[in-house]
Amino acid sequence: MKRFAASLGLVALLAWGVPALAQTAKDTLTVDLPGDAATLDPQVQWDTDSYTIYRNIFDNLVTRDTAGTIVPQIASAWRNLDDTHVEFTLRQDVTFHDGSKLTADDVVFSIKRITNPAFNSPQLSQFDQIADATITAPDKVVLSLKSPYPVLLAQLVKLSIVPKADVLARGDQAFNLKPMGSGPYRLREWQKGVQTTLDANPGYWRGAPPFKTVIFRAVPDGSTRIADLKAGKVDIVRGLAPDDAIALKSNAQLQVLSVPTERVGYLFINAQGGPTTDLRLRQAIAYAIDQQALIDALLQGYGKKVTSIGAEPIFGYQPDIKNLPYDPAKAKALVKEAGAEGRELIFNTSPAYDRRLVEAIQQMINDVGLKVTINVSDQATYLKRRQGTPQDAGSIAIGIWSCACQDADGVIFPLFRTGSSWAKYSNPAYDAAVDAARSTLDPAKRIADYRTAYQILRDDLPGIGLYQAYALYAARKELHWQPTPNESFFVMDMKWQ
Amino acid sequence: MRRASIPPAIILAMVLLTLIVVLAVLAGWVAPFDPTRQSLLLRLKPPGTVTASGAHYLLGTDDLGRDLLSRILYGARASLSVAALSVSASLLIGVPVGMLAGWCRGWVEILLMRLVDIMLSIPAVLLAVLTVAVLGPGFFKLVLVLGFTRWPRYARTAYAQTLQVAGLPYIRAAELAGARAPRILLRHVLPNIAGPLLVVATSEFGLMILFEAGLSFLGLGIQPPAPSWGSIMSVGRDYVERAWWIVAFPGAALFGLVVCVNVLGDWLRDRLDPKLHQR
Amino acid sequence: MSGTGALVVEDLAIAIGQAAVVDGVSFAVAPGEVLALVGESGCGKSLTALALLGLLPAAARATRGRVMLAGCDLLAGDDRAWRAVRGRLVSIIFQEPTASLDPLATIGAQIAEAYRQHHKVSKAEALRRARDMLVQVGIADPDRRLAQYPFELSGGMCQRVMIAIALICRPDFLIADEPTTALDVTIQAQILDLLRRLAAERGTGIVLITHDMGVVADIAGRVAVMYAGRIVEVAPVDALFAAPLHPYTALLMGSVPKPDAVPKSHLATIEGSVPAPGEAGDACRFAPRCPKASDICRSQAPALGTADDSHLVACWHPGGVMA
Amino acid sequence: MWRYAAGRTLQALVAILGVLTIVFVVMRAAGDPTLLLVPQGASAEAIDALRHNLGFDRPWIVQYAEYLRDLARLDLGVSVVQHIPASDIVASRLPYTLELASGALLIAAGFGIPVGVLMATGRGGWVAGLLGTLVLAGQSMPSFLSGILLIAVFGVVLGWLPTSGADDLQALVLPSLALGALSMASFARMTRIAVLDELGRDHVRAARARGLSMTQTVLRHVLRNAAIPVVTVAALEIGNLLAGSVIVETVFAWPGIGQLAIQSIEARDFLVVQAVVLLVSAVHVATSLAADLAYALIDRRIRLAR
Repeated sequence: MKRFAASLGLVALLAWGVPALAQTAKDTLTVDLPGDAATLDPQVQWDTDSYTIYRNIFDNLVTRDTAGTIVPQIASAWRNLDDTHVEFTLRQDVTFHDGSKLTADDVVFSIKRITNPAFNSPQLSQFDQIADATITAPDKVVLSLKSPYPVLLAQLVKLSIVPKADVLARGDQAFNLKPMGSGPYRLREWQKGVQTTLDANPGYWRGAPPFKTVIFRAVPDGSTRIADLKAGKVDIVRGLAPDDAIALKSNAQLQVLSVPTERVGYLFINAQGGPTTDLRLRQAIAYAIDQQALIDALLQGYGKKVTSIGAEPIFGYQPDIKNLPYDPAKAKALVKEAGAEGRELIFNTSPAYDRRLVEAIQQMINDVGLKVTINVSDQATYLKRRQGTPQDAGSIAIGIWSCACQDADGVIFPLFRTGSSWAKYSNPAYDAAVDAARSTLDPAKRIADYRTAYQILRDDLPGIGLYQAYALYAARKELHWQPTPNESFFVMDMKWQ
Repeated sequence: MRRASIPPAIILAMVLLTLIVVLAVLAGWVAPFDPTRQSLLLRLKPPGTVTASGAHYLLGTDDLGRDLLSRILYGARASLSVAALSVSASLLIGVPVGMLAGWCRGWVEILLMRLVDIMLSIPAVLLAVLTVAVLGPGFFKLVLVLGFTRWPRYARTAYAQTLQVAGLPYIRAAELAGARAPRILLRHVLPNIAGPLLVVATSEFGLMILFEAGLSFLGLGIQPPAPSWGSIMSVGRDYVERAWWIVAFPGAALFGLVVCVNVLGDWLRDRLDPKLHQR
Repeated sequence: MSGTGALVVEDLAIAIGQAAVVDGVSFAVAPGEVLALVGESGCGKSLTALALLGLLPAAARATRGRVMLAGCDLLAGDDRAWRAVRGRLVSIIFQEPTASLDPLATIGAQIAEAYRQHHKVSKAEALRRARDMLVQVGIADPDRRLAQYPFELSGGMCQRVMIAIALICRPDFLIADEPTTALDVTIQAQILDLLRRLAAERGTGIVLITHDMGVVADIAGRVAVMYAGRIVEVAPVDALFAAPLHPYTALLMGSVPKPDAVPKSHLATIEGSVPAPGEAGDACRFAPRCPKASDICRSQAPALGTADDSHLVACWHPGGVMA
Repeated sequence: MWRYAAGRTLQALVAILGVLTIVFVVMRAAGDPTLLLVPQGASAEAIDALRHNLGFDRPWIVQYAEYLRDLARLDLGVSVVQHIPASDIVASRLPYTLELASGALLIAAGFGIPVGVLMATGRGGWVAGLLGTLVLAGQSMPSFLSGILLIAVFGVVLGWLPTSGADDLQALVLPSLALGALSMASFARMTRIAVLDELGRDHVRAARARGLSMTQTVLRHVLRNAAIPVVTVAALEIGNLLAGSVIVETVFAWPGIGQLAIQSIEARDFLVVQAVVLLVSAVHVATSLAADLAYALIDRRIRLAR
């Protein structure tokens, strides 16, 4: 006992003796993420932790600036040859980390690799409208599409360019473990499950990266991430709860970085199974929910009221098509009218969704005379149910949606189009509208189509938009960075002062 | 010697335990509020808060503005019944299996004890998470899962003890006298192996509450909004700095319960242990 | 002989909880004398033996009386005082020799430990003495035995080892608590012989606790008979065997076969049972089972009184032989 | 003895196969990973195509047969999530798990055993009572709570120890404490019983009769004998510590098997889960086998002696 205390003291002394790192020249940026990258091959995994890391290693064909506009990256310019052919002009001054030049060959290889069904990329669905890619000049690549595809560029924001020669020489598995790209950082070491260390690519074509080294650590527990930040172990953490953000505001050394994103919180209401097939009950639920109370009390203001399932950064969003207002009396009347007092509604959810939101919504709906039963399972089971048959999907569920494409086509199309695995709803008029919006390149016509679609959704209520989610990061005061609506994490855009 | 007086510490433990159980049973009458009633304007209020309308939150409120005292009282009900039921379920499965294996020997022993090995070597948390995924959540499913994953510990203890006891002369005598195996096991073996089983069961009692808490932390315990001590604490840990009371009170209650149950378990074991009374 | 004089027990009482299980026991053992303490199991003789070394189990405690050795009352001493006595002035050997040895320590280590506990010597020196001791208790091949573990030895061998441990510091007194009960007959004789020589040659005073009158007849000089926590009769062995004065003794004797019969014998069943401690009240504790019990027996306990110079008895109706 | 050992080993292998089969079935029943792999907006056809390509639409029995065939070739398969052989993934986590398990065992035994001895020998003493209560406190706090409190106190406020990670030995201290605290009480109670048992034996009284003090007796004769049952249970605890550390590993961002297991289950990364279970059950069955064999050996000696 005594001896243990003594050794504990010794350990403490040792820790004390290590001098605090001087803050003058910041060489290393340390980042806490909720998880480790599943893969570093940018074409086989699409989860936030993975792409947060690997997009610093690779360049994409096009990218978005801080304002959200699509801007050149590897492609310096592009033009539509016709409705189904787009020509990209490529930069000629980009090299991979091994010094080899990034060519049109690499771009075509990257597109063909990810669109090859046998490659089994889970991202295939983001690019499956691409029929072919051909080199028409040393610096020109033409993509041919299966049909007119208005969100092509928005999807290409997610296309990283991989080096053909290297991938073919080493094979997919080796490339995944030690990937090489053309981005601002190169991989130094990937300790699986622990952390990923990146070194600056000094010859990067956009200029020298701001930190010599970047370390991404995998810290699953939010409270621990905050402790890391407070203890000075890390400089920035991703995945902050609103309550924690409030608590951190009083800390003089730290700051909360936030931005409204294209991500929208919504309530799914099953129109094809269970008691909510009755439109009156769907309306009652819509009247029962006090959006503003949820945002004020639970999101602490880190959320913005939306009028439908969409948000400002999303193309096609219609702020003037309003949700039904908060009106519990009307909701009660509707429940009564439907003869559904005390009817049980299953509320499927998973630990991935904020438990407090779920419980608060439960209470709001219970208050108007229905009986909501919460059913928590892990994410895989939740998805299986939610995307299963209308009978299994439960009556209501929360979703936090982002297509990372800032277009209604990536939001309400998969959510409500007949035949989509998420949709527990079918309306031919709606289908026609979203189909039309998907197959024309004319923005004005698309807007008109989405107007129609959103109007139908407001009337049929297969779901209700709740709030526009904010991206929340906590960081040291010295870090200067403006987070973006598409939740990208480019170290290149950061500064330390 | 047989009627040694009960030490004051034991009496204290008994009184405390009874108090906790009674409060849990009477939660519906004792609790000042509906434990699931939220008030988003009254989130994270400290103990002793009195609202303008005169509502008194003795132990403060949680992150959805629910009365903490009421939640702890109702939570006691959930936590205690999860623990009691799952320990009983484990005992009901594990003890017969262990005794049978220890008594019959031969292939029965091999079969049962390998089964125990199998069950013991599946990490309990994994099995619990998977089973919740397959069966869906729910109070009785939770109890079933816990009982089903923990019975091998009882089986192992019962087995080892039965092996020892089965060799004792008077058991052999009873067997020779023509008593049937079930009767011998029930009348002669069971009382002799009860002490060690009691220790396992009382240890497990607290662990089961923690286990449910762990599942709550992973989001798979007692279904919200129903409270359990574990779920209250797993919420409260996110507010340790801002609202210490959310973890402090259920934590103290759990500590008291675990100490009482363990102390009583040890004491009962000592009383049941024939060896401590010889000499 | 270091000459500490006799080991004297005066008015010893031991209680477990509220119940007095040993009540007012007095006796003395002189150097070189073998005193047998006899009685049925449960009469308190083993507890008395343990009390002589301050080794009563946790539940029991001495409530009254003195254990005098060399002018000191051992019962008044603390644990440190007891430790100085145990093994050096008074030693004890138990009924179960195999269980009384640590199964995970070698024989040599356990004997040497006993010596080193009271003498500042090296391990090697202690082991040399342990080896001598093994020879003295009649163990062949002592060097091999020293390195062996208890499970490798027979019961009789273990008891010899126990005796070696008990005697290595040359104590003045040895308490032998049923030392031969667990052993078979031939071994029993050898062990008794060893004890007898010990008393005769070294002058060790021995308190031999037994319920076996055959053993008593074999080696005891004097006998104290215990019944339900009290001494009911004390006499030289010849006198006792010739004319037991207490009805209980007589019954015990009656149950003893003649010396030339099978030596290992037990008490005959005596009708009735021993009263539970504390149950007897003021009455003579043997009264419920006594064929001669009268009113006074049932209302007042008899004191231990002198029958003749060396013969003491606690009975209202001493003497005579039962029909 | 050899026959017994060989028979037991065979049984152990069958047991491991049993574990794998159970987990295989339960995992498949819990659903496949396709939905977790695709981006949110993937179409139903794209999902079905990926599921088909990954082979998860085949009958379980076919998948099981394939798994067994690969297992027989000592091939544990490639993770569908990480695209790396499952055996590599598990192997990379193993050192961390072993470190944490040993650290926790050290804490649990280091505190639990002495307290257990004190509780057994100094029965009724208030010091023993206090220590016993403290040890029980470890068993009455969920590790997600004790973990974050340890981090807050020693990591943030005092700044003595790292708040998370597995960089060095200092980082091992807090997770070991949090994990070890859970088993501390088991060790204490087990030790208490074993020591009480041993104290009741004749050879302890005999040792006291030689003039040994209580302390000497406990140190020289009681502990060694009481160690046998304690070590047996400790062997069982190791299996527990290997996989029972899910929450502690999560809280401290400790990259061990437990965290890997839960993440792989949540990701329905079948082959990694199977590999973890294979490892854990192998360790578990091996320790239980070793304990049984040791017992069989020791038992003969003890039985002869007692």
